[in-house]
Amino acid sequence: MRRIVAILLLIIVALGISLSLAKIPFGTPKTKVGRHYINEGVKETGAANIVTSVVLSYRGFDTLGEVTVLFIAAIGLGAVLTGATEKKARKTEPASLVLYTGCRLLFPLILIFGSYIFIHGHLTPGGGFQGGAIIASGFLLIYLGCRERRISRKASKLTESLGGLLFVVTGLLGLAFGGYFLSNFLPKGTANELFSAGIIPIIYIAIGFKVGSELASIIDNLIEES
Amino acid sequence: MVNPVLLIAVPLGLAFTIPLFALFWKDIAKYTPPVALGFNLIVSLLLLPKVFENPVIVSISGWRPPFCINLVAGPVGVLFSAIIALVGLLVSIYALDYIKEGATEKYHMLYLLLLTGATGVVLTGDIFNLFVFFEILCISSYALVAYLRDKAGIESAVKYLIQGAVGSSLLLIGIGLLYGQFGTLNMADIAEKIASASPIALFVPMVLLITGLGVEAAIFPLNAWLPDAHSSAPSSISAILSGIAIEVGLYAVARVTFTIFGAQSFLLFLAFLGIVTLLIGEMCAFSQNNIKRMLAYSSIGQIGLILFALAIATSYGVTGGLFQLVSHTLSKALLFLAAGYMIYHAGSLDISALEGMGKKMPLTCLAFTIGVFSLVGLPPFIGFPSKFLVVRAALATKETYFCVLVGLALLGTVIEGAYFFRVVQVLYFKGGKVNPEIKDAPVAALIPMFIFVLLIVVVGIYPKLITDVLNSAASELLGRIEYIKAVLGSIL
Amino acid sequence: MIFVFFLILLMLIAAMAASIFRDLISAVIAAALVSLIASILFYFLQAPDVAMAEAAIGAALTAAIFIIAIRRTSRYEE
Amino acid sequence: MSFLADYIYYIGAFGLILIGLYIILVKHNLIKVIIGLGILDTGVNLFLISIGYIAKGTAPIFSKPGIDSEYMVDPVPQALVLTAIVIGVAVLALALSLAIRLYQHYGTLNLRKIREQRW
Repeated sequence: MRRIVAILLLIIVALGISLSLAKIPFGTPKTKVGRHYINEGVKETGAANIVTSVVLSYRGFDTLGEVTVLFIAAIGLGAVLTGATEKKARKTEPASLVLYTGCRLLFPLILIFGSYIFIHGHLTPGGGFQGGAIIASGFLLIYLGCRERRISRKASKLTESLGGLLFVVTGLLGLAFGGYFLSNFLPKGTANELFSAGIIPIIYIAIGFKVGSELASIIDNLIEES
Repeated sequence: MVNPVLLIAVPLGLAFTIPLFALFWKDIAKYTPPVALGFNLIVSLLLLPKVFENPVIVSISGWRPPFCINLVAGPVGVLFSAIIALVGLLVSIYALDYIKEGATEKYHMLYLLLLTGATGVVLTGDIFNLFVFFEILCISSYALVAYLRDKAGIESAVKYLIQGAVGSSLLLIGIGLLYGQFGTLNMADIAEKIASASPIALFVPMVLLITGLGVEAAIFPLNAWLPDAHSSAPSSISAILSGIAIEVGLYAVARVTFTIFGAQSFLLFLAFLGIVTLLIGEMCAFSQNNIKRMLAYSSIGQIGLILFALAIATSYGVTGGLFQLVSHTLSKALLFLAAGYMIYHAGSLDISALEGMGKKMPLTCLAFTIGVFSLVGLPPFIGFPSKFLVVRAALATKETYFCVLVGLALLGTVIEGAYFFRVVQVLYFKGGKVNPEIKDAPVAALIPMFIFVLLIVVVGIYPKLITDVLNSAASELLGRIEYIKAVLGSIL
Repeated sequence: MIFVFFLILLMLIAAMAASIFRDLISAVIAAALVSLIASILFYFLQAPDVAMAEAAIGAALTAAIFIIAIRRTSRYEE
Repeated sequence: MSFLADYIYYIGAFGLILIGLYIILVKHNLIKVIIGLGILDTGVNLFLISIGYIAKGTAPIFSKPGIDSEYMVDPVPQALVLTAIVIGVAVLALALSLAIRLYQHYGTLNLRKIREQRW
């Protein structure tokens, strides 16, 4: 019964959406805003990666909101799981020596790779979110391979807080010096160089640290069994 | 000049600093929300006289409006942000003493972020940005509903989260369809181009957007989560959810229908939905024994009335709807705050457990009673002029359809009066055996409650105080052309 | 073109498998496969940034937190 | 056949959306429902990206000077999807923590059996 109603509902949704999709043919250029970003983006923001310039400059406010959403999820998860540890402690076998050593060797490499990704966000594909996620997966590796190790809660809170603060303060400095929140008040340099694009790399580094520590603390809160 | 972006940036920044300073001083989390919201209240009140003539448009990161996100601080936005800051400030003072258990530091952070999200929704002029702030609002309310971590709280948070997440996915599909057709995300820009599109292709995105936003606004078939979530959250959060969150959802629905789509033909249907929502809410509330559930169902009823008034779409109607919205916010927040301490002392959510409370907690019960009178719509309180305005607006259309519907709305009000007076009767005229050790609520809770009472009485006696603001807000919501001109013509 | 066709077919089959499997771990793996193929499709659609984000966040981290959560609850769907 | 070739990405995206909605509507196990939410998110993201695609397009990155910008794909949907992915993972993480708590209270994840609250 439930299944039939669900399928009927889905058919209605599918029909409706396909009706309106007929107006949006696949593969044809249709936008004026996106065109403007492609034509003027490099000149206006100094970032070679147009997606980065859209994410951090033209639509930077969305990104601030997005970082906040992740922050909320990390806090909310902590609030929901406070004191949720099971009574019976699971017996955990230590990982084998190969795994242990491998994880410890890989961990710094992963960190370096993640930082590379978010430092070069304005030049190559990638950026704060991707780099942060890679760093968090490094921490996940440590949790799985070297089970007795834990990241320090204090350090992760500190990174989260400082990362977010750096973002907001950069925005407010833009308001003070450039007249608009998040306006690019630093010299833009030449495109395709590491030190270019003004505040964009700074914000991406802040986001990288913040996202990395938030995802790591989400994993930490979920995995906690000691 | 005061920049509206401060209304969002400063509370966000303060919320981010809480974990940092909490390392040195634990209690700072508690005092940050009142400070941030007090700041917001001051900024909104400073902005209010400026926006009467022309809305203040600020762009983020300094490009021209269609190419960047812009904030539109018109009368509607500033009115809403002032209400959010005012109610949030009072409830956060109440929470200083009320929230004792659990991870209190996290509670205060989530609380501040919830209100920041609400402020962002009402100020932004970009449809995707509205989605992002909507998610901030929703996700922090999922977490706060589950804050007490008891059976009921977790269960209702799960229901709320699933329905809310599906709703926001639908919203995102709708935004995608709009972007595919018009190639822009700015609301004014979409509104300008929408005349050139075919109605069939517009209908689907409109339904998707209204469905997605309607989950949070608790319009009839989408409100199954509301009574559970509002009744099992901590009382201070119930006050915010009933007083702020659903109103912000309604604002978004109104903005989408009036400004983006300018949909005239859809309004009759919305008015009908509003009345159905009203009747269902009031009838369910009538049969409740649990006081917080009763208040939650009554919120559904009030939302229906506001939706009906907004859907009349005349200047009178929208003014009446906004007035009713303000009056519901103040009264319902007061009711939940008062009920919080009554439940705390009675030790049970049952209405029958409140017998004889009127003698033991005179001040709290007085505040509760005034809230009830105002919500039902008795004169000298704010509920009277607002309901009066709604009825007058419906009759002024001189259409039988609206006149019949407003008759049904009055029927709903009668039901509302019946169940609320039953509670008042239990409070004062039933002398059950009451625990003699019950004391009145602490001062930190009584002060915000009586500020609410003061506002309700003063505005009720002298409604002229806010009708000017409401009038210009209504003309902003209805004046689609002016909105488009103001946003696209400004190069600030 | 044929390759894209095949990938999308595989993705839809994996999504159906995620709905059918009674063992939740298998269902999570199927869902991760959906994300992974979606990230390849993002790459074909000339969105390398999104492809990276989907691979790192959607496929890897999401699957990991799902598995952690399943370990703390029950593994089989009743 | 050309119809399929033109709309194959849309079909994939809406297939995922419909399967996700189906899982959410029909399944009783909470973790299964959350998996459905994840699939729904992926479908929406794929849909947004395919809106921005241009036939024979290139990625919107000026990695070396002198790249033709005529056929660059639209960067805006990509920025939107980056945001949507992160929001999606935030919702999933919160939902899973609620699932863990729910299991501790009731000993089951079957939503049919968890009915404390009624109308």
